[in-house]
Amino acid sequence: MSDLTTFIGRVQIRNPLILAAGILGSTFSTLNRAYQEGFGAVVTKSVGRHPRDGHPNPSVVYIPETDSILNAVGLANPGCIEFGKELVKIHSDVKLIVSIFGSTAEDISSVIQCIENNIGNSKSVAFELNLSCPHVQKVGMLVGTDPKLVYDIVNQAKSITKTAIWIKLTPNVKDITIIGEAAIDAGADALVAINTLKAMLINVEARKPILANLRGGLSGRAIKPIGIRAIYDLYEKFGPKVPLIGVGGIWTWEDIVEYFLAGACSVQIGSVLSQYSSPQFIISELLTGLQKYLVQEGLSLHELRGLAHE
Amino acid sequence: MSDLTTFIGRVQIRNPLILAAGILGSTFSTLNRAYQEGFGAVVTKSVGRHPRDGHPNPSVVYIPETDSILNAVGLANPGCIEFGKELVKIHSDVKLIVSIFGSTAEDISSVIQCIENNIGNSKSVAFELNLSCPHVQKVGMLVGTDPKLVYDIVNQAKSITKTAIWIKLTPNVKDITIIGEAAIDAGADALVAINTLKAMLINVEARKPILANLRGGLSGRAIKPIGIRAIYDLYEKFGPKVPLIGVGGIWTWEDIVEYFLAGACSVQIGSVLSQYSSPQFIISELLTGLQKYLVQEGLSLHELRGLAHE
Amino acid sequence: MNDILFNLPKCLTIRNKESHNEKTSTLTFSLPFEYSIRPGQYFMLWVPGVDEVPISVSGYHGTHISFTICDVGSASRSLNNKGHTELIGLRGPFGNGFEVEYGKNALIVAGGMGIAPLRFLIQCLTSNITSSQRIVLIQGAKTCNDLLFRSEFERLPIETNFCTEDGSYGFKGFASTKMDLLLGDLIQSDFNLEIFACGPEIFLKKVLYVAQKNKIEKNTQICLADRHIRCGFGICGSCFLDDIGLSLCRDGPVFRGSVLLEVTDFGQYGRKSNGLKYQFH
Amino acid sequence: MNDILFNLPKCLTIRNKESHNEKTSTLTFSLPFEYSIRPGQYFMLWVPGVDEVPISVSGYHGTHISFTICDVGSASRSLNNKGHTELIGLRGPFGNGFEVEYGKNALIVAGGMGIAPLRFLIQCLTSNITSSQRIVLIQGAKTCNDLLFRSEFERLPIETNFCTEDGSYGFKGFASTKMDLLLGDLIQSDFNLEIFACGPEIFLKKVLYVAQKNKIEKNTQICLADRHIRCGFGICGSCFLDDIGLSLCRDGPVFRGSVLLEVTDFGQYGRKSNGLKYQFH
Ligand SMILES: Cc1cc2nc3c(=O)[nH]c(=O)nc-3n(C[C@H](O)[C@H](O)[C@H](O)COP(=O)(O)OP(=O)(O)OC[C@H]3O[C@@H](n4cnc5c(N)ncnc54)[C@H](O)[C@@H]3O)c2cc1C
Ligand SMILES: Cc1cc2nc3c(=O)[nH]c(=O)nc-3n(C[C@H](O)[C@H](O)[C@H](O)COP(=O)(O)OP(=O)(O)OC[C@H]3O[C@@H](n4cnc5c(N)ncnc54)[C@H](O)[C@@H]3O)c2cc1C
Ligand SMILES: Cc1cc2nc3c(=O)[nH]c(=O)nc-3n(C[C@H](O)[C@H](O)[C@H](O)COP(=O)(O)O)c2cc1C
Ligand SMILES: Cc1cc2nc3c(=O)[nH]c(=O)nc-3n(C[C@H](O)[C@H](O)[C@H](O)COP(=O)(O)O)c2cc1C
Ligand code: FES
Ligand code: FES
Repeated sequence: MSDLTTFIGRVQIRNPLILAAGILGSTFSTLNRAYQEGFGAVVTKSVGRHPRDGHPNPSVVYIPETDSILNAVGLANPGCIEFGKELVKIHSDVKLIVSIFGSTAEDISSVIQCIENNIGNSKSVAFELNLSCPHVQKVGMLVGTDPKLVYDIVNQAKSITKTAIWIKLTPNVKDITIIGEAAIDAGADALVAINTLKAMLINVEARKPILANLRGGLSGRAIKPIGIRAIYDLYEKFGPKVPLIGVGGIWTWEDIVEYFLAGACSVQIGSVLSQYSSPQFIISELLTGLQKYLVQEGLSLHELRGLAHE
Repeated sequence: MSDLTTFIGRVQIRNPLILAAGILGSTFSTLNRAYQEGFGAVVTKSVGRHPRDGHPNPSVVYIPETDSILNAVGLANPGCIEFGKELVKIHSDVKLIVSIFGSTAEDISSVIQCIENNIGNSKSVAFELNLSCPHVQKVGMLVGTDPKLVYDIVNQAKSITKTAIWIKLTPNVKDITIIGEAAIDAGADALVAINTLKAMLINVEARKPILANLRGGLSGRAIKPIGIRAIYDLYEKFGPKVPLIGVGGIWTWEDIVEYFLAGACSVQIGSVLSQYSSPQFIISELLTGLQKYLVQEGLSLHELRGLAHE
Repeated sequence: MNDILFNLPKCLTIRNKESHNEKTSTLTFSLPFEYSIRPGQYFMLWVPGVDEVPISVSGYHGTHISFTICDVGSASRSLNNKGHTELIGLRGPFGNGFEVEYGKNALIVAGGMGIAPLRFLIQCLTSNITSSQRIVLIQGAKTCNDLLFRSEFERLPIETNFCTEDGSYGFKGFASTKMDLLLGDLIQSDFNLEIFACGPEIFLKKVLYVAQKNKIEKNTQICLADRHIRCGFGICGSCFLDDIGLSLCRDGPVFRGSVLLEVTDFGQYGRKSNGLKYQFH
Repeated sequence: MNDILFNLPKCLTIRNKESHNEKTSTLTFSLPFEYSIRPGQYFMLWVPGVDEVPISVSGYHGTHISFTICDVGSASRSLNNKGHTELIGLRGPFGNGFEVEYGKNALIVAGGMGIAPLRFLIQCLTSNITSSQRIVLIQGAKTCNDLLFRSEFERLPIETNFCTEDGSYGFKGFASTKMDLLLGDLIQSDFNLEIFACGPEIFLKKVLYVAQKNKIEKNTQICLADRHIRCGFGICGSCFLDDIGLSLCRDGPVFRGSVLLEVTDFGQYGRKSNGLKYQFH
């Protein structure tokens, strides 16, 4: 058996599979359950300063042809004060990453402070700044495509907390490494790529966009080759010193290996959960496959990282 | 039977299905055959000033899980002089669009001139400027993400030819309408969206990127929701006055209707041809479905355009 | 995701529409082909331009599928106001549905709109009923006018017990109170019983209490409806029940009473679309 | 795309390697399971870091698949130099393959490396041979040393005719010349004949000429190999034949002689990887 313990900078987790932001993670119960069923760590639904109802339905639909999901949940969240109370109920052994969105450096810092005031500054192992949601105006992607703003956000966040700061990047840019660089220059502890791609579907009978928000983000199997390239590009630019977390379309253990070979040191899992009645099934499938591969190749997980660059 | 005659600005074609650039279209024989088998018009493989061998193999692979294709052909072409000779042999009734790439306004204009010198200025109905190839350095996408450069290219192209100028846009940008706007401001006659998405796949056994060029472009079913959104965004910005040609992941007649509802007035067909032993089968399937839908809805193709915006 | 007929909304026109009272009607659609759909499952019904909401299947036969909808807000109102030519999008079926053992005696307890999925269950049970089998229905509603499908049920080979809050028909009081009165007797007469219940969560809490008192919570199947549904397939997290973290949309909407005893929020707290907890009343 | 085993390259190690001469060897791999593969079909063989090239299946039995490769450049050389632990990617099978009618008499004409797919064809034909059936092979090569699989063929129930350009073995001259000499007789003796041929296009042009002279071009199946292959599934356009626009990779590589008569480039022009035409010589 290969040891699957994973380091993302200083953050140590028991295996490299992390529950992606916005998947299940709206409540303490689901985060507890997901961790209990085997994830190495769990990311919460993105939380902002104030409550947001999110977009009306349809807000999440499954595209069977390509095993993909189109969503425009619209960053629904109860605001950081209420969400802080929720997070208090998370078991102390859960490796928790709190996902945060906002439109300015102040905004985001105030959410970090609010959460830390509620849960203390040792409960979460990292804050993941979602600068990449493609379907909410003014927050999310618009923020994450401006290197100067990203620098300021990360810089200020780093100055107010000792907790690791991860930056979630959008693929909806010409060159993802430019934003990554701004984040790293400002002291980000890890980069997470990718968030969903700007997308839309139209119902031909009703002649209307399916999502109530009209536009949404594409995740799932369709986007894996885009995520792999993002991680490859980032690793090529930064080398092994910057922790990279691969996310997008992971469906099988081979996909995880692909992300590691591209340069990831950990991965996040989202849409594939739609295929299983319970996270434990997919987690054990993925970890078993990964273990077998590592043993067969005689490599540790750590050694796997970035090998496609050789 | 609904009349499928389609206008893209001044360009009239017998039906809205256009063979996409780089699919089959490297030789006069394939372009003749594709038109003969039913396409409304055919776009050539992109041609540049000088011969290019393209990238070594693997350069085109099929991804069965999502009915998609990853390619890095690398703009292989014999150069505009030789390609001009090729195009002379195209039957005079074929509605021909010549796809052109280059890195500067001069470059692209010289290719247009070279082609027109060879084939005369009435043989092709349009030039499609490929400013969007995601896997060739210095030409393609890098060009197509700079609004100023796009403006100059289109401006100069318009000044040297009376033939329509179509601009093929890349989805690998924050906001596709910015590039579209530059093109339209400079006088472009139509916008074509989308080209492929930046992508990569890695073989887990060999631990190497599959494409010889490492990086490539993703087409096929996976990218349809991204293409639909691009057309929707462009139509929202420009309204019906700018002809829009939808391309990306069209697999069924419903996909065509979706593109029309989003705002396209014509579509291009690429990767789906991998599913059929001969273009005629997919063309007749698509046209039959489209006809049936139009009759049932009591709409003309023209009336369908942009209806999802109402 | 394997047994879902429409993953993306499929738009259909209303084939038939029956009004039950000012606020409630049953819409029937014709599916493109026969499909396996279980009572307790629901569809997401999309009114383009308005909203998409979860609605239980209240009847299914051949290719005809029915939904019974009570007007409580924008989507339900516009569903009920749709004409025969307008399109409604269907996505589903979602959820687990009831576990039905044919031939077993059944006690069906409905509160208000909770009758909708139970009506489909009753259709299934009575279409396979045996001579020795007892099917007992306790249906409660505010007024006589709200006792949906009453005359239909009265024609069926089942034992009906109607209750109204205002006493305008049958027993005056809640269906759960009537259940409390009947259950002891039913169990004593060697009633090998499966209980099926649906209604507002506060009401279902009472039903579960009665079942538990009679030590029959394991044979009690309760269909919930008071959580916000977005995806329908268990991924977005908006419908989960505390503490154990079960999704209403996919793990449910039907749960065994014994499971619900561990659901701390059951009958007490719901969550708004933004995830905020609120107390039922 | 339905009958393709590996759409993306599947990397395998060489199970067995047999050298035929300084430049040619046969590599055998073990597929994960049995699959339907026809003679004339080919795979794309990928040497990571080098190139990926089309290579015909030269043998297939159970799960063991063989390729016979002549070193003409970087990819073929490195394929032949690979050891047993190194990985080679397989993508395929691609192409149409020969139409095989078992029981019918066959004349097989191979020029040089053209023997590779024909060897698999011979394996298939002889494994089902009937007592009255004649299988005649005319194999040509530069020298005796280049007559691949000669001793294997000599052990089979087929009539062999070897030809070398330098006369170092068998008939001195081209296989097409030998074919010209034999074909008249074969047809006269009421030979209900199917001709299968593979080799350099210039050579195949001669084969077709001989077949046409004997009015048997419709029963002549010719396997081509002189076009640049990228995708293998008929989409990229790099392998098409003028004028009718047939893809070698998918419509072919096997064509009836009657079809090739309409291919204006056949035996005359190929295309480089950039699409430029060049003349064969
Ligand atoms: C599994 C399930 C089955 C249901 N079956 C039926 C049925 O058969 N017949 C019936 O009349 N009703 C049923 N409901 C309830 C029905 O979904 C709501 O009444 C409906 O969503 C109201 O929407 P609205 O736009 O009309 O009201 P709104 O004005 O939008 O909201 C009124 C209330 O309806 C509820 N609601 C709104 N949107 C949703 C949503 N997306 N998910 C869950 N609740 C929501 C909330 O409690 C909200 O406060 C069911 C609910 C669930 C979860
Ligand atoms: C359908 C088909 C079946 C074939 N079967 C066999 C076989 O069984 N055994 C065998 O030894 N050879 C076979 N070939 C030929 C073989 O593909 C070439 O010899 C090989 O590609 C040479 O590659 P290289 O890198 O070694 O040489 P390079 O130095 O790259 O090129 C040498 C020559 O090989 C040809 N070539 C190179 N790349 C390709 C390509 N992608 N597609 C087509 N031709 C190419 C060109 O003519 C080129 O000029 C087949 C070709 C085709 C099209
Ligand atoms: C329903 C849904 C909700 C999501 N919500 C968030 C979110 O709140 N914050 C965020 O950073 N990403 C969010 N994402 C994006 C995912 O975290 C992830 O980046 C994306 O889905 C790609 O991974 P996948 O293909 O494995 O799903 C959401 C995705 C989905 C499908
Ligand atoms: C093998 C291949 C080669 C391509 N070559 C070109 C090209 O030369 N010029 C161009 O503008 N687009 C090229 N494209 C992109 C297509 O024209 C089209 O934009 C894209 O494939 C999306 O459409 P589809 O999903 O229908 O294939 C190529 C695509 C493929 C798959
Ligand atoms: S509605 Fe999305 S998880 Fe239940
Ligand atoms: S190799 Fe691509 S079309 Fe034949």
